[in-house]
Amino acid sequence: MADTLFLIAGGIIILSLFVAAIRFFLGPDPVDRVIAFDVLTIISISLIALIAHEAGRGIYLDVAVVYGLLSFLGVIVVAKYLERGL
Amino acid sequence: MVRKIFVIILLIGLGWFFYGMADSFHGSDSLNMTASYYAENGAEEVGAANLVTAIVVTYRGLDTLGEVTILFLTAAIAAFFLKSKEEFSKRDVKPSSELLQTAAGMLVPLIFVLGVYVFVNGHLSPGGGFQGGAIIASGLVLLLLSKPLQKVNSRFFALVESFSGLFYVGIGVAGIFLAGGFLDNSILPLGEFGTLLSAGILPVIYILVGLKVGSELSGLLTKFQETQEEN
Amino acid sequence: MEVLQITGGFVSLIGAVFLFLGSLGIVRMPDSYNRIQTGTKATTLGTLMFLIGVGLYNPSWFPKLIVLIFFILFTNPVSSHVLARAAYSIGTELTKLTVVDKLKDSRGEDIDA
Amino acid sequence: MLSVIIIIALTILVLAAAILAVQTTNLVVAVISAGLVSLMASVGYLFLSAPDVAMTEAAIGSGLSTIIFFYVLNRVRGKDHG
Amino acid sequence: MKNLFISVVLLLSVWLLLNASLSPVVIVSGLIVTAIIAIFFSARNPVFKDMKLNPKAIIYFFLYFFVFTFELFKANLDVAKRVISPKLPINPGIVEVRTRLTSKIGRLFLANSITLTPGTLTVDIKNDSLFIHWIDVSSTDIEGATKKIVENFEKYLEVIYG
Amino acid sequence: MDFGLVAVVVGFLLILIGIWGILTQKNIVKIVIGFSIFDTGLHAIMVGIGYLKGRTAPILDSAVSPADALTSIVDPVPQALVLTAIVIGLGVTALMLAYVVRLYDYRKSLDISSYEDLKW
Repeated sequence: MADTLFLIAGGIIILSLFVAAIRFFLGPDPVDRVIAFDVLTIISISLIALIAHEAGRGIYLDVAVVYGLLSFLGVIVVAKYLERGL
Repeated sequence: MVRKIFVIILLIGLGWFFYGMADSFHGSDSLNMTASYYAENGAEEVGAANLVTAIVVTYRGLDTLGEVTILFLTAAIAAFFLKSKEEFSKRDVKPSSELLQTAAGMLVPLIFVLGVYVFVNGHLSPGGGFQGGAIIASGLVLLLLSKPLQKVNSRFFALVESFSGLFYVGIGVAGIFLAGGFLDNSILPLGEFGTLLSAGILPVIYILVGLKVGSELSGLLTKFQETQEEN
Repeated sequence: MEVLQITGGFVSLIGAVFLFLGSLGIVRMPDSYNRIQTGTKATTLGTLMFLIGVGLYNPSWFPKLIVLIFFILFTNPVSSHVLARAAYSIGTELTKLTVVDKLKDSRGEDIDA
Repeated sequence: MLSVIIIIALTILVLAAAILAVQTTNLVVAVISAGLVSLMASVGYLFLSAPDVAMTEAAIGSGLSTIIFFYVLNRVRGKDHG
Repeated sequence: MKNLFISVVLLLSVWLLLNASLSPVVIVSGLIVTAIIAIFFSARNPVFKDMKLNPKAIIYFFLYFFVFTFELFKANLDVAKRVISPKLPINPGIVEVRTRLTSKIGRLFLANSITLTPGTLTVDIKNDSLFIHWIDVSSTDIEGATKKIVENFEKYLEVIYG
Repeated sequence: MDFGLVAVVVGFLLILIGIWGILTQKNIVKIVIGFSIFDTGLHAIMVGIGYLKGRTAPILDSAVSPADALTSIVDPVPQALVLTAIVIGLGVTALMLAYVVRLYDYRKSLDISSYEDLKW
């Protein structure tokens, strides 16, 4: 029962990964692509949690913590570059 | 145009070559000889739960020493090439928003704690000196992003870097006299498997590697940041 | 235990649905600011609920998940604020549906004064 | 079953982002796409049971490389590219 | 001193949560690491010095947390409604609101709360004025917008951070 | 489906894309980006070679005991090598970008065809 629910949730996450990637490849401005990049990294955190759950290894969550840091830092670097404040 | 045709022909040739390699690739079912030695004896000999760490720090420890040296040389050469011609003190940058400065003030200590966690637990969980050093350098970058005109004391990085490198080599030489060889980790007792204080001197080596890599990458990044000029 | 696991499955399913709505929002919305809005809100709650669901299934993972949840809850709004500010300062256009733009008015006053 | 779908999705995303990074004329988009290649590859490394490599690729390949690229882009910012 | 104490407590709790254990070795090493980092940073950047530690502030902190969670759920249902409906019912604009909060950390939490609540996003901050992108503008003057967006959180944050 | 084979194929394709970028692009920064994609492809191949079907990460904890490590973990040696390679890759990228900055100072151009001094 619970495994089926996680399977469906995983399918929806993959679908949203593709939908966000559409905006990344389409996006007219760099700003739009940065938003899509941010959303893609945050979806990847969920994906890592799902992989850790499937593999049954809690230590994979360390990678997710590093991801959370990087999604923040990457967006800020690009934003500061765009507004000429680097 | 002729150039692109040549490139396409070259890529098709390389692709054919790669296809042959990928076609003959078949995953094996068991570990090869070296890997099965590490898998069988790594936990007893080194006492580290993370076998990748055991290989990086102990079995192939000399490679890691060389790698840290290469990184040091890279940082030094890049700093030499980026040497600024004059003082760029009159830079005109758009200041950060107040919210980012406050958030950076709260987050930077947290990021440093995360980096220290990653390299102290290198023998138990994924991560280690290189990753922890990179996280600490990212924390420094966040500080620089929130206040771009702030001066960073690069002599402090040089000091930390030299001392950790010195102690790293010192522990390696101490291994020759007190234990089996260069960078042998059984100078200290191995301790109980799977706890924070285990695997002999290995956590100390990884802490030193983390400090060294962190200060090297911080120095490299501040060098890139300092050469921004008004344009 | 069974009840806890099924609850975890449902919570993470709802989280995944919110993630999907967030990514649908960044495709459908007409301008960058509205995209930032939907992108931030829906993905924050979606990730949060997914992580809580995984934590309900494996209760021993909760400490690390709590750090992750608070980190996301704190950093996500800050990064979207910085991005929105950068987008405004390089003159990203607002959509034609926009009703009022007080920030432009105040910037005009600054130049006059 | 789920893992097969995930690995196919990651493969498509990595290759598409790599082609975008090489082909686009806007340097900002190229650097962000190169960062996306590293990021998706590092999720893939978790599937290959290599969490150490995944963490290194995320922290160094995607994080610090992108930061250095943007510092250099800001330094060489001219009129002909954005 | 208060700043140093709060920093050490926060960082130590993060360290313990990351290690997920309470053995003496972990606690001692955590104390050493967090004390060094906190002393290093709190001298030049005292962020927590405006925080209050009386019982009323702690009670209000929990109240604020519940209000915030409720608003977060409301925001997401709002986003879901707007994204799903085929007509895309938006009426966006940037409005100006004023805040009474003076401490920096209080303003940071206010801006974060505004960003995560229904249909609003903090675009810029200048002294006391917050400029907010609102997805469904219902009042364009400063007082009306302030009443609708800010006051719900301000009454809690004022007690916690002053 | 063998994930190791998938990783090897993706790695080869990334190498081809990277070489295409290095050889056809005119902008120096784009050439460096092509090199970094090439690098990622190499790492993917090495990790893919070390993967064994149905096994887990080489970290021994409550999920994997030291006794049955031989039959349940993947090959740790390629992972240790890739760890080194990624860090060196960052160093090489930083060095190339320092040269880019120096070249730009010298001639105020990022186009590779304006540097013809050594061409014969």
